[in-house]
Amino acid sequence: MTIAIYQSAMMNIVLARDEAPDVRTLRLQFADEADRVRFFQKYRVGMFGLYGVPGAGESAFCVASPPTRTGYVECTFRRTGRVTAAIRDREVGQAVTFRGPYGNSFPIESWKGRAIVFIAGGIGLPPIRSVIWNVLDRPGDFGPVTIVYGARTVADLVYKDELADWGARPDVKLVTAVDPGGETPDWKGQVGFVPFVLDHAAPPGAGAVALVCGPPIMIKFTLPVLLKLGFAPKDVYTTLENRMKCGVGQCGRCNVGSTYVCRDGPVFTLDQLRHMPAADM
Amino acid sequence: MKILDADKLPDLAAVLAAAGYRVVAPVRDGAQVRMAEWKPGLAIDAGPIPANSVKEFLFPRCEVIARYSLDGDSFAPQPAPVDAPKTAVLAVRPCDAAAMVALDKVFNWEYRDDAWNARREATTLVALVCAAADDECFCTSVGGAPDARLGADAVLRCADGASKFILEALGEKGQALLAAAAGVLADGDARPDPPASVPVRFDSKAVTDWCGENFESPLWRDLGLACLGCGSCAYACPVCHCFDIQDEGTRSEAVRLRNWDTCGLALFTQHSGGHNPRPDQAARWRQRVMHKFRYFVERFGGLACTGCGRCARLCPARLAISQVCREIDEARKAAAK
Amino acid sequence: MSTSEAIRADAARLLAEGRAKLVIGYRARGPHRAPAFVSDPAGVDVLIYDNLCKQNLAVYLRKPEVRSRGPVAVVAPPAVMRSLVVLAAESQLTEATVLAVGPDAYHGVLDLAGAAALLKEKYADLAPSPELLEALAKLDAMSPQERARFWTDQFAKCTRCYACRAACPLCYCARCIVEKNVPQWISTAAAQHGNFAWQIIRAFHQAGRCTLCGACEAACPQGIPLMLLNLALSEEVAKQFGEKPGYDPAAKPVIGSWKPDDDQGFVR
Amino acid sequence: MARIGVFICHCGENIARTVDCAAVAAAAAKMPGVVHSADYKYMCSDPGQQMIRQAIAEKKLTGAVVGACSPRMHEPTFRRAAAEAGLNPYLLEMANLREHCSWVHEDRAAATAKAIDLVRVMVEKVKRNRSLYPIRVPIEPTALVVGGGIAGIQAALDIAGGGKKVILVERGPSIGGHMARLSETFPTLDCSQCILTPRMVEAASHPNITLMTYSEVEAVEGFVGNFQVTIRRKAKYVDWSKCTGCGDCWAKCPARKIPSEFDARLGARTAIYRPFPQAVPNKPVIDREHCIMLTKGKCGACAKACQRGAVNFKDQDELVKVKVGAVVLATGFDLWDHSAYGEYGAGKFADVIDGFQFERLASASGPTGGEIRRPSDGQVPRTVVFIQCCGSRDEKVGKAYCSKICCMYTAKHGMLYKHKVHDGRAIVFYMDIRAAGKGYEEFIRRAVEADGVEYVRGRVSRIYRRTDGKLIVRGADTLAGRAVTVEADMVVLADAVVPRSGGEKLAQLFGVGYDTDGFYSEAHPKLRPVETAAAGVFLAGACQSPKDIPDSVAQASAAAAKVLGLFARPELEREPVVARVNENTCVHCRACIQACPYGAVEDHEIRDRKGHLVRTVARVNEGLCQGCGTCVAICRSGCIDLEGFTDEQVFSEIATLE
Repeated sequence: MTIAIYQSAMMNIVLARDEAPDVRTLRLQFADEADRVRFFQKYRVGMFGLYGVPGAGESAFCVASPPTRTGYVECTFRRTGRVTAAIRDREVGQAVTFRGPYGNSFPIESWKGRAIVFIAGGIGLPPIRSVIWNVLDRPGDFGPVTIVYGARTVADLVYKDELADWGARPDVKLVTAVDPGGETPDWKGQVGFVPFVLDHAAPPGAGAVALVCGPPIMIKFTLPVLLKLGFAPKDVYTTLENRMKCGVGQCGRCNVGSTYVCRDGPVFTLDQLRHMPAADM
Repeated sequence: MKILDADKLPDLAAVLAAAGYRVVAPVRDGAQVRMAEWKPGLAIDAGPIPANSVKEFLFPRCEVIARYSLDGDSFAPQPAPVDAPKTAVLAVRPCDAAAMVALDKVFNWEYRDDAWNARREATTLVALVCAAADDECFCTSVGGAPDARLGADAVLRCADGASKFILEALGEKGQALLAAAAGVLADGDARPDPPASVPVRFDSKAVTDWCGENFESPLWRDLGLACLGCGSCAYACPVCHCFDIQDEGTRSEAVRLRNWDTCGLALFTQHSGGHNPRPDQAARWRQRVMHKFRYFVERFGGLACTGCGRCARLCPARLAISQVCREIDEARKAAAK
Repeated sequence: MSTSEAIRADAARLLAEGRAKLVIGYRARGPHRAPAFVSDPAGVDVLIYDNLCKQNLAVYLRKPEVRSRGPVAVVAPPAVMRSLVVLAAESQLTEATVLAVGPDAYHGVLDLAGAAALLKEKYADLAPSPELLEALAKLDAMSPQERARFWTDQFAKCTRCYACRAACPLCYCARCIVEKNVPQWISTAAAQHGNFAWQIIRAFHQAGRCTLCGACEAACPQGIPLMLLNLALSEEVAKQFGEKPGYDPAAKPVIGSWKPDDDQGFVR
Repeated sequence: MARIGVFICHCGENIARTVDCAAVAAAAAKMPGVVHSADYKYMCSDPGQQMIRQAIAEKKLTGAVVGACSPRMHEPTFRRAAAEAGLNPYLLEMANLREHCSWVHEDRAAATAKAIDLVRVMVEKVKRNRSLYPIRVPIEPTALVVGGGIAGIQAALDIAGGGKKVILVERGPSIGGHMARLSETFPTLDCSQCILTPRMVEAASHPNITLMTYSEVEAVEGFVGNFQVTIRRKAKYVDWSKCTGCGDCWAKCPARKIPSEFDARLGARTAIYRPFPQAVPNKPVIDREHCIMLTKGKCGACAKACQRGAVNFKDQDELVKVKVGAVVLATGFDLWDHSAYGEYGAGKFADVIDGFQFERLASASGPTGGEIRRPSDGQVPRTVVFIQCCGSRDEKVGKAYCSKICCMYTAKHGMLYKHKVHDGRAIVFYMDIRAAGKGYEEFIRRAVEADGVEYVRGRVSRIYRRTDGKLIVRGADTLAGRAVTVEADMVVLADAVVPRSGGEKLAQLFGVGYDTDGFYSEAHPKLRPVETAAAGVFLAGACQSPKDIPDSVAQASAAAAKVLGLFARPELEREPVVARVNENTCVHCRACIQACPYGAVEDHEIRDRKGHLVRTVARVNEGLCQGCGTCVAICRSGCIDLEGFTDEQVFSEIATLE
């Protein structure tokens, strides 16, 4: 007998794409069909998984592909330490381990018909990219989509091809920006920090839903702008990325107060965060 | 009534070992008495409170949770069997036995931990009613008692002026143990000695309430000064269960390990990017107290402290959670007046 | 005036004059002694000193929480003073106010140089306890196999809680080698291989620096006789290099420096 | 993603005889990350290198491993080939299949298995290599020569002749060194001063040479190309800009009985003195230990005598900082103190003298005007015993090594004595005669055959003085197998050559190694004989090992050539194999700073944008770092890595062997 909760699925890398310096996207296919079925029975946007390389370890990050695309799982991660370096060193045709999905999800069924604004900075786009595609894959279910995405430099923007796709779609309003000094001569997007760009783009807030993900400093300055634009705190969502090991509420490191990010999160509303102690918001 | 002479604990251990139990009992090791696997010839010292808790026999400090064979860039999962030997723990303290019940909740919270459950199932806890307590004991402040039976499968109680033990089964596992030990047990009567008296040092409900309102109290800052940030308290605590998962391996094999860990260490929550949500020892001390007296209550309906006092006995800085709780309680009482 | 009273008076004065923002001393907690952090002259009454005060308070001078409070004064028996001197020699401490306590006398308020001078004058021949020396002699008398067995049994108890490290004033690395995983120097598992590596590496990292204050052994919840290990290395360093750490704030690291008259017999 | 190429060299039969190279290449092809694997008879040949270049280009390799000989042999070759193909040279590693494998094993199967391991180790390492780029350091094209003997003079003249500036530092008041004290030189017997003096004058007057006599090196900072050297100009108490060297001052000096260093204590000098008449510069200094004015506060005779007012008793030592790009150490030698030999009189017999004393007795400018007169009573000795190997080749009391020059100068001494005292007996006790040099053996033969110097093969066991002043020399003639007793009037001991006193301190300043005897260590005993382990510091003359004049001069010119070679380019390219401190985890315990033998680790202050000090850490000066790894080993928390040999790389090598 082995400990079931730590049993990982074997996933084969079918596609690998470098997004930005040290940032990489992998498309993974379940080696075992039963694992795939089990995953997609449970998977909703916002959940995360533990990706691993035996001998190096496991690392928690989001699932970046939507449940509407059931053939694979995609993840986008930045190389920061031993585990992410090991995952990054894996090539197409090789395998990684995966267990999940874990955590809660964005309640997108309750957003039907409502306008949705996605706000992301840098490597904060992957966690909400699954939601973007989920929404776009279900035409007619949701209101207008606005995407505000910024990064430090042009090179740091992830999903460059998809940004082009979204920008070309009639049902999406895309605003891309880079921090002042991060632009290239042929940069066609905006130059400025995300809160500023968002304020400028001024999507209507009342009745709409906002998803914010990015570095803490960006979130900190974005929230007042959202409130100013008329978003209700209960309609502003973000996803927390605390250090995790077990993913199942036992190892004791991801909790903020009595809230376990791995179990009760990672998706929280601004309203919830306001009632959590020292959540760095 | 099943009776055992006070000096016959090794005989009990021997007969249980012969019956196929791994026997764990308090054994003297230098200056300490420690819960350890009993081997023939070892004396059993049920007097002092053991330095370690019984936790490590159900939740080992290091355990393989997954195993892979490696070949170049490819790998394949291999079985990682759970080691759950049939075990009898003799003279486990009531505070430790109660702690295992708290851990049952953690390890079955939505996700069931097979390893914990298998070992729990295979383990018979023979509690010892405490005949004496020291000034760090505070079980009565956290809902326990020196003669509490929560979590125990059988109970040993001193009798006739510490010359005998009365052994009583509390359930099927206890009865099975008694049956296995029949050879060394006598039928008879004995007068149970009174249990130790442990004064109530604080009102745990008051602490739980206070914690709900005092996340930013200056108390934490002062505690954080004295705390060295070692893991001693957590590793000795029967309820602390935080762990780390680490991979190790060679060219041909990798194992995924579950190792004890503690919220007292700075790196415990540090993100790979450098940010740390619990940036100083004050935040980490707060987490420890809050977890035991507030968060655990909110999530599992009970405290994550059974008052064994080991954390205080072993703390290099002699910090004591009971002292902190008493101060909180007193401060709260003072504020109420 | 008793030593405790003298310490209180000096502490109150230092705090009142602003020469110290924080005095670290000892207080009673029941029959035990715990560290006391006093920042208000009115609060010095908790300070006591007696022969139960064993904890090495020098460990706190490395904590950012403590350092950020401003200048610190510390009640320092010889063991603590020696730690402070090593910290100074390793450029971890530029200044500290020392309330110097001896086993038999109170020496008043000193600076680091004063503490070093006092140590040299009065406490130059601090010797380990006879019991410890006897235990080491026993260990030395063992065959290498017996000794390996002894340490294997002892280290088997290690839970890798790192309390020894936390209690040691000289374990101040920003990132301990045991917590580095690129590369993974030491196995994280609390098992023979990693435990051995951890304990031996820690002992070697202390060799030539350890002042035998005993904080690590006192902190070990598992009762591992760490002082035996420290003493063995300490004696070896004394024998090889004639060095006794904790007396000279300008001392160079024994293991990291070279003298022309060092024994080079091992080269041949 | 790693794309590694593996290239296995047969080295003709050198590797292939013991290792199945094709099997190694085949095994390597299956290693993770390897996309190309080949073997070839001579990988270092042009076609072999071409294979590597081609594979790098065609297979887009991200790293390469060449399994061949020692990297000391061909690493530059292969790295150059990699660079030509566009691969950073530091992404190519060598697995040593020859010295580490085929040459030391016989079992083919086992050696092949080991070769595969060696290759796999390097494959794992090279996967973790990163591109490194040479470190460029500007060069200050001025050389410092320490020591004004013949070696230092020659090095200075050659460097100056090459068009570069030289600062020549000499501890004594004059340049010239020991050579100025010699009477004649072997094997030609030409006058030492006659051939030396023109060189001394040339050095003093060369526009590219700055002479700093009576000066010592005090401190050294910096690194190759950029040394900052502090030189102590000792107080001379004479303003040389005013002094004409007329000699009025020393003629009037009342302190007249100071033993002359130049005359090997056989003559006397005054307190204000120039060491010898041909001194360069030809100006006096005041010896502050013996000057009556400076010790007792009254006298001033010299000041009164000096018409130019050049004497200045208030003169002070002066510290001068100079910037130089290279250093030549030419500090020379001393004679071993034979007082350690109790059986030779423990240095107490006035007529038992050393070689320099004999030189001065034989020198026309010496205290006896060139007549051989013994020190005790000024009589001309009728029998002189010369004892070779005094202190040399004597591990117990003296030195283990052969001092190399004694055989020759003893023969010369015997000859000079016979030339001056025709009826005298010159008896040489010797162990062996080592006369390997041009014209040297002939010189010895001439001493024996033409000049009648008597050679006795054997050791002298004892010398004692009879009441009549005769020195009784007892020894053995091992060829004849009998004891020998000689009644001698004077004994000359050929004392061992030892390095100059204070040499260790100087070596430590420059980071130069020295052996147990104190001789400076060259970087490689055969292939880098004038370089030291400290980059940019070179050796000339007897400071390295006992040398005669031709050897010293030759090595000085070699050192000068090295300096000129270094100065030929405006910038220095240095191997980027240097240590780097992780400043995030450095706790600044300074262990590395204190341990670095090159002074290459420095305190570095990290400041915030407003300039406030955040913390101090250790930082490695790339120009100075020699990549030895001492700091890496000493760092307790493992926050120093050696580029090209990082902990991660080394661990990956070990891990793959598990």
